Order: sequence, then C-alpha cells, then structure tokens
Amino acid sequence: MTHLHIPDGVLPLWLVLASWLVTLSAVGLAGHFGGRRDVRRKVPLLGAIAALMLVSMSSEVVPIAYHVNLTVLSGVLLGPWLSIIAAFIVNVVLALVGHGGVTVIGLNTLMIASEMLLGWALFKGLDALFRHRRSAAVAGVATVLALAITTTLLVGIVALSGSAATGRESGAFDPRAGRFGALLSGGVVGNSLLNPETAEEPLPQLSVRRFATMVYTLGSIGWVLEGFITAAIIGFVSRVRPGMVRGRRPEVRLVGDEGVSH
Amino acid sequence: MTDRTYPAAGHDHAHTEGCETVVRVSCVRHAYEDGTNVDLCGLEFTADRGSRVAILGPNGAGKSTMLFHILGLLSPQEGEVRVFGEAPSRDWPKIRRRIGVVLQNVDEQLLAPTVFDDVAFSPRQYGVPEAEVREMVARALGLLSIEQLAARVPHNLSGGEKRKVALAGALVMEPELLVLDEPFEGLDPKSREGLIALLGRLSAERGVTMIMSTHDIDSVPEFADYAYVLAPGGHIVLKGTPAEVFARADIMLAGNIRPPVLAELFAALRASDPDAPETALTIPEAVAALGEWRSS
Amino acid sequence: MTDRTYPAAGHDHAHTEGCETVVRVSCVRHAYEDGTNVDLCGLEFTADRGSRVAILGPNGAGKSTMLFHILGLLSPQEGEVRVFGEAPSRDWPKIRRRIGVVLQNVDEQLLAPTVFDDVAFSPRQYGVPEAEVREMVARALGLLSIEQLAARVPHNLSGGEKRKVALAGALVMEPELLVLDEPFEGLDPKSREGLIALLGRLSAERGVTMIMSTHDIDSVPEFADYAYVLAPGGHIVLKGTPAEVFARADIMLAGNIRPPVLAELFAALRASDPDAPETALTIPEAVAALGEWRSS
Amino acid sequence: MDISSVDTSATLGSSALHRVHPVAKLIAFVLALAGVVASSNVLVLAAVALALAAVVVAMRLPLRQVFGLAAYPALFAALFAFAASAGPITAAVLMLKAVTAALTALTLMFTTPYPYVFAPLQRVLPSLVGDALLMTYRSFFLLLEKLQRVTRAARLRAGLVGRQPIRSARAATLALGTTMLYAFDMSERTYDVMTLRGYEQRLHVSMPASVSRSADVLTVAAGGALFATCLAWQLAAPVLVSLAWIPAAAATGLLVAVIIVRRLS
Repeated sequence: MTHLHIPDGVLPLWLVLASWLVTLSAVGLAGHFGGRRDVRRKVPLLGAIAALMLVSMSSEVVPIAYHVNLTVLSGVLLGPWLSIIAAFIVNVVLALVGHGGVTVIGLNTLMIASEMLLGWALFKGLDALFRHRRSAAVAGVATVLALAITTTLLVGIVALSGSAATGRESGAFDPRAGRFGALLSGGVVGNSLLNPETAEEPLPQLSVRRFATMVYTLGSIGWVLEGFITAAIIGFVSRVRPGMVRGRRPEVRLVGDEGVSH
Repeated sequence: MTDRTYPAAGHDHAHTEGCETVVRVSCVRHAYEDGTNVDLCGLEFTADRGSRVAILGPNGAGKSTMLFHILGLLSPQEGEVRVFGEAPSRDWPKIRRRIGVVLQNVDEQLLAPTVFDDVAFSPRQYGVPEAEVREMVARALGLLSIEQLAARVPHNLSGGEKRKVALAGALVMEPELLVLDEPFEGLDPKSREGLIALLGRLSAERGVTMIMSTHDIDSVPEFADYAYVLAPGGHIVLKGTPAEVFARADIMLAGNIRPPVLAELFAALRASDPDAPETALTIPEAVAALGEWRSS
Repeated sequence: MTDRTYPAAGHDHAHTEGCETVVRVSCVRHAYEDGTNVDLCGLEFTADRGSRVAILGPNGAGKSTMLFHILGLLSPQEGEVRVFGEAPSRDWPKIRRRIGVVLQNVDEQLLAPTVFDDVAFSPRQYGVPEAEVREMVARALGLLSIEQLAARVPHNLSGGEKRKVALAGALVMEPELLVLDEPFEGLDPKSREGLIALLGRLSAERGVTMIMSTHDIDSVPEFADYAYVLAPGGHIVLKGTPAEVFARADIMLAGNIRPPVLAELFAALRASDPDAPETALTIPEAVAALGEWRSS
Repeated sequence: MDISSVDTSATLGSSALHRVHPVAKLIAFVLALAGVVASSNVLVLAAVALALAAVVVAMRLPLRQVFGLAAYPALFAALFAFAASAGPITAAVLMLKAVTAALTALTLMFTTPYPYVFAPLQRVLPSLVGDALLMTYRSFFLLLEKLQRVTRAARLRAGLVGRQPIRSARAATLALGTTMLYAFDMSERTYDVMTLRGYEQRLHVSMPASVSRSADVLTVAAGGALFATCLAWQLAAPVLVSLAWIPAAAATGLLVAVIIVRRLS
C-alpha cells in the first residue's frame, strides 16, 4: 500500500481542518492556473487520467490483493497543477465508496497530490539527467523515492498530531469538565460503556515508532511493486508514444478507424 | 450543380432554393506525421442542400480524414474546404450551430452525466434559455422515440441506445447539415430501418443535408441520393447517384473496393453476355431486369 | 455427426478421424444482470473437426454470448458447453493451448510494444524457449505475409494490418480450434480473399476447426462449410450447409434476419417464374445458373 | 473496490430511498456523518450503524457489496488503534466510527445516481475542477470496460497463467499500459467532440423533480434524529452514558423487525 486511506474520526480536528484549508486553496489555485487556457483539452485529459487512477485502484494487478495507484505515472502525464486537481477528484470519489473518510478528503488529497508532484519532479529531473535514455528505470526510481518520502510525510503528520491523534475528540465538548477540549492537547475520551466512573480507559498514547515500523514495512513492499509497474508502463509507453512521457502534445492520434496518425 | 456558395449569415430555414452547395472539398492533401498521405483529390467533393451524400471506401481510404476536414478538426495543408461558405478549421464557431455531428465512437461523445443533460448540452452551451432547452430536448428525444431514456445514465445504455442519444444530441439544434460517421454501426435491423426512415424524412421535409461515411456498401441505395467512392490513399475515384456509381463495378474492384453484390452480379453477367441488362440495385428491379433479359 | 467427444489428453495432430465433435453447445441459457436473456437453444450447436462453422445473426442476437461460452468467459447457468470434451468455463487452462482466438475489437488484443513481441506473447507466456519462439513467430508472420511489419508498433497500424497481427498471434501456437469474431471486418477485398484462402488451407491441410461469427451474410458460402443462424434472443433457428440454410430465406426474414442478397434474388425470381433456378450463392454460380435459365 | 456495483444499484435500483429527492438524501447524509464524527460512545455509534443497516436491508440494497465496502475502512482504523495500543473499547470506537461513516456515504451512493451527488459539489468548485469531476466518473466506466476487455483478451492469449505470478503481472501491466494509451486517445477524441458540440462554459446537471415531499421530509428527519442522538450523548454524557443501551436496543429492534418483515414478504 502506497498511501493510507485515512478513515473518518481518527485524526484530531485541527489537523483535519488545516488540511482542508490547504487542500481547498491548492485546488482553487490549480483550478485558476490550470484552467487559464485550453480548458477544453484539460477537462477530458483530467477526467481520463483521474479515471485511470480509479480503474487501476479497483483492479488487482498482481494476484496478491495488491492494487496499484499510478500516482507517479499520472503526475508525470498531468504536470503539477492538474495533479492537484486529479488527487482531489480521486479522493472525493474514493470517499464516497468508503475508501478513506469524507472528512479527511483534504488530508488524503494532500498525501496523493504530494506523491504525484514529487513523482513528477523527480522523474522530470532524473530523466533530463539521463538524457531520456533510461526513462523506464528512472520512472521506477522516482516512484520508489516519491512513495518513501510521502510515507515519511504521513509519519510526520501522525507524530505531529501526537496523542491527539487518538484522542479524537480534540476540540470537542468535555461534559465532565464542562468545557471544550483544547485543540492542540489531548482530548476527551468518553468511551466508557455504561458507567463513566468505573469503566474508564486510560488516555491512549500513539506510539510513533510502532506506527512508523508498520507503515514502513508494509509500505516498502508496495513502493517496490509500484516502482516496477510504473517502470514497465513508462517503458511501454515511451516505445509506443515517445511524446507522451516527454510532456509534449501527443503527435500521434488515431483518426477514426484508419490507423493513421497526425 | 451551381457554384453558388451558401450565404454565411442570415440563414432562414427556407430550403427551397434548389441546389446550393453546402459543402465543398477541393483537392485537399493531408500528410500525417507518420508519413501516411491522404489526397482527397481526383474528383471534387460537393454536397448540395437537402441531399444525402454517402462517402464509401474501404477502411483506411481516408473517409474519416475527409469528415475531419469538413468538421474543421484538421486544417488543409493544401486545397480548400468550404462549409456554408466558410473554412471550418478557421471559422468553426461561426457555423457550428448549423451542423450536427455523430462520430464513430458514440460512447465517448456523450459528455454529460444523464441522457437529458447530454442532449441539452449544445443548446445550453450556446446560452439558449432553460425553458426552451427543455422543449428542444423533448423534441429531439421524440424524433428518435427515446423519451423513456431521459433520466438514464449513458454508461449503462446499450450500443444502439447510445447511438440514438448521440443522434438526438446532434439533432437538438435542428442543424442544416448532419455529418455522420458510420451511422448504422451497431444498430439492430429494426432500429436501422427506423433511422434510415428518419434521415429520409429530415432530408425531404426539412432540407437537411447529410454526409455519411459507411462501409456498408450494399445498403447505400436505401439511404443515399449521391455517393462518392474513395480508393485507399483518399483518391476520389467515382461519384454520382448510387446507380451511376455501382454501374462501375470494374473501377471499384480495380481500386480494391468491394462493389455491392448485385452490381458485381450484373457486371459478371455483362462480361459473359454482352446483351445482359444494366445494373439494377434493388431486388425487385433486378427481378424485372432479368425477366426482361430472359424473354428478349 | 457422431456423439464421440474428443479425448482430452494426448492429441497428436492426426486429423484423419472423420467427424469428431470438437465443440458442442447444448441449450445454454444466459441471464445478464441487466435482465437480458439469451437462450442458445432450439437446435444443438456442434462443430466437427476440420470444419469451418459460421454463426450468423443480426446485432444483439447472441453471437458473442455463444462465443464467450465456448471460450469459458461465461459459465452456463443452464445447459452444457463442451470443447475438446471439457467444460471451458471450468477447465480453460487444460484446453487453452489448443485454441486460438481473435475477438472483434482487435485494438484491445494487441498488448506488446512491437508486432514481433505481440505475436510472441503466448509462447513466451507458456515458457517456450526463445529460439523456438523466434521460429514460431516467423512462421506465423509468414502465414499472413506480414513479415515486414515485425518491428512496427501495433498501435500505429491500420485496422486491416492490426487484424492480421492479431490473427498471427492466434495462429502462433498452431491451434486445433480457431474462434474468430467478425474476422473479415475492416479488411479490404484483397486481404479478405487472402484470409479466406488461408483459413481454407488451414482447415483442409491441418484439420483446424473454425468457429466464426459474422454479420456479413453474403460471403458465408465462400468461407464456411456449415452455418448456424441465431434469431434475436439467441434462438438457433437454422443450421446446415450454407446452401441449405439460405434456401430458407422465409425463415430468416421471419426471424428479422436479412438473407444474402443472392438468396433473396433467387427466391424473388422463383416467385415470379416457377422455372427460375435453385438458389446459387456465389457470383460465378449465379451467372452460370442464370445463363442456363435464359437459354432454357 | 467496486464502483460499478455501486453505480448499478444507484442507477437501476428502484427502492423507496431511490425515489427520495437527491438534495434531501444529501442533507440527511451530512447530518448523519456529522453525528458519527462527533460521537465517541461505542453504543451510540453501534446504534447508528445498526439503524443504517436496517435501512440497507429494508431497501433491498445488495448486502454483500454494501457491507463489504463499509468494512474496508475498519482495516485502516485498526492500524491506527494498534499503533496507539488502544484498549478494546477505544479500538472498537475507532473502527465503528470508520465503518459507520462509510456506511452513511454508501447508503447515499447506492441509492443516488452520481450526477446528483456531484452536481451540488460541482457548482461550488472552479469550473475546471467541477467539470473534470463529472468527466472522471463518465470516463471511469469507459476505461474500466476497456481494461476488462484487454484483460480478457490477455487471458485468452494465456496472459494470466496460473501459478506464474511474474508472467501474469507482466501481462497485467501490458494491459494497463494499453488502457492508458486508450485513455489518452480518448481524451483527445473527447476534446474534438467538445469542440464540435460547442463546449465553452461548465457542464450542467438538471436535478430531478421531487416525487414525494413527505418522503423527502422524512429522510431529512431521520438524518436529523441520528445527528441529535449522537450530539445528545456527547453533550450530556455524564447523565446519558448509562442510558446508551436505549438507542442501541432500539436500533437492534428496528433491524430485527426489518429482517423479519423482509423474510415474510
């Protein structure tokens, strides 16, 4: 798994709100700058690539219940502005079918968008460095690097949210104290079954180390698989349509049934 | 056929002016980047107001290239294309309201998320008031008898239904020119007959001009008044009424194009017996012609 | 037709055993999720070793459903399908090496970045040593005379060329059974003739069995030994040699299926003149029959 | 993840909830979701989940798909719970929250065709983003079908060889690459069609008319009731905590009743 579908109700309110703020501004900017010219071409391109990400997520490539995300590949095809929009769209659709929470669309978008942006930047940089001669290998490396960095980003966010990450009610009303819980400190845990006095659980403390161990071990398998698959697809595409990965307009287009191109 | 071109502005849906030329393609050459050349040359291509013109030819002959030039999706490197007197690749916005289009991949042409919204797409983009849009959509759906599909989502329609929705979307603005790429593909026999009848009505009653590409050569006489035959490479080798075109089965075969079965039969008959009759293109005509030939 | 089924193991490319039944479809019913029902019932469908069997019928009649059942892509909810004596939906891996397939949309079947790699796809998947793969690919490309395409990118080929590459990919494992969905679609007359000749050779010389679906009813007599006609809904209404089948133009018309033009012509001739000859199904036969009729 | 089964149920289904106006369902969804996110009482969360399950059963939605999708986020919640070494009750709350939140979204999506869910969102987004959102959903089905067909062809050509994961993965990757080329070409063709059909402003989705005003009101009220229950136990926890069994029992009763009625009818 290359990124976590963070569910609803797990992260502290401040983190959820802050990520919505960042995401909405980024999407707004991307909508503005990405849509300044040639919208007619960009709407279908965005639709096609975002849909391709969803299709790849909903199909098993390796018969071990692992699904690809094609984030880096899509980042390379879309460039930075459109990547942000595609990340947002993909997460809206995912949230509505239960993959990742609705309230955390903001945070999940930031995670995927950073994967796409990093992948795009790393691929472009490395590919130029190797003079477009090793595109497939470069894509694989860029993918693994991008995924490793964003996983670290996720661990960082979880560490940042600290114990509040599990004291979900940060900022919520604490009925016993008669006040609202502090936004940045541990929240209220009212999980007691029937009697608040007897069945109190201690405030859970998130172990960043434990969390990191888990995502790095599970994740690294995913990075490598995704890296191989991205490399294979980029290799395939750069043989069939070299222009596509170089970010030029595709010079080859099928016209109707004629198999000719222009 | 006159040389008059249709005045660019102020069209008034009066379709009585005889045979204006709505579309003209004069010797357009198109070189694709991979080296393929399409030369829409040889004979000039014209479509007159109210006529139903079929473009025939094998796969790869340049039928789609021709349509794409007429629709301004390609711009001629050489030669000239005129639609309603304008160059479509430059002035498409000026003429697009008067043209309805259905290309081959109907799936991909349904842009909006519901059938109603899809048929309403063009009028809304052109700023037609919503109340009027509803009337126009109802009319277009009615023409194709698919009112019951209005609320459906395009992706779970059948292939034939999708084609009808795409057609409704092309007809909604009541275009003067319809451009259809393989319009009968994927339709079951009954829908096919219905569509042929509808197109015939539109051309006869409203003077709609139609340009249709097809490789279904046998049924051309049923739905076209005029036919052009492209040979591979785009060369226009034959033009005329279906009867005129199919009388030349020899030219078609030489150009690696399969003529209709009856045309081939009559050509073969004439080869074996110089007295054999002229090509007949429908079964009753053929029976009559053969009967006469026998008793002669 | 015997009831013997082909032994599942140890096939030895000896094709002399007369008329073994390679494929049998017995009254399969299929209910699609959207409520459409296809009933491949009525007459039993069988294909004997070395025979070329055509499945005819209009769009939506269930031709593809039938092929998908034979290929194990659908599993029968009722009825039975047997291919080489196995149930394909369950035991596909046992029989897949003996079956070559080209489905309708060839675009979707070309997977590799070059024609060579694409044709080499199946043998490589089976782990055939590379030197042998090269020989097999060369042989398959040679059969279709497309050696010169080996280094090309399949996605940039013309429709006809793509179909030939897909066929080479299906023939590379030297299958005993070929399943072809609309094999002549998109081919120009010359390639079409070449393909018909190739298929005839494969069936006559190597005893390859062929099941081909097509809506190109006119040319069935040229490429099939046996034909089945499906009416909408999947009902098998006619079976027999092309001559037997097409003699029943009445049943075909009743099932909303257009008979071949020549069959219709001769039926109409007989209606107007009781002395008119029996139905001839190819142009040369028709010319001969009509000539005789005239001089009689 | 199976978006097609969600869509099939939404567009071809005909339950009472299918006929409720999309806006009413959206409001009810937002209310219920807000309640779930605010709540931290395991029994109250269970009550909401059971009540939603009762709706799913009563409307004859495809149970396996709905509950299968709803269970998925529990996996990730469990990961968080494990990392936090949460006690059994906290872990249960984390997982129930994730599952119940997903269930609210799925109840909406299984009964409402996507254009009506996305349209209100599309209107407030920049036009590029909103139109691309609608276009994504349209394209999804075209590409899914394409991938399925390409994979099917690969399977027929021995692409997916049993017990050969590397070769199978190679074939699957080629299929994905082919689908990607198609996606690219498709977007170019869509561009042509948009030019031909005069695309200049945003796409427009017309909302259907309300079938039954009272059904709409009832749906919003139900969403409001779920929200109020969650909020009440949150605000007045010391008083109400010991009574949390009441909503849970009520919801259980509702679910049992619905199952019995469905069995009988």
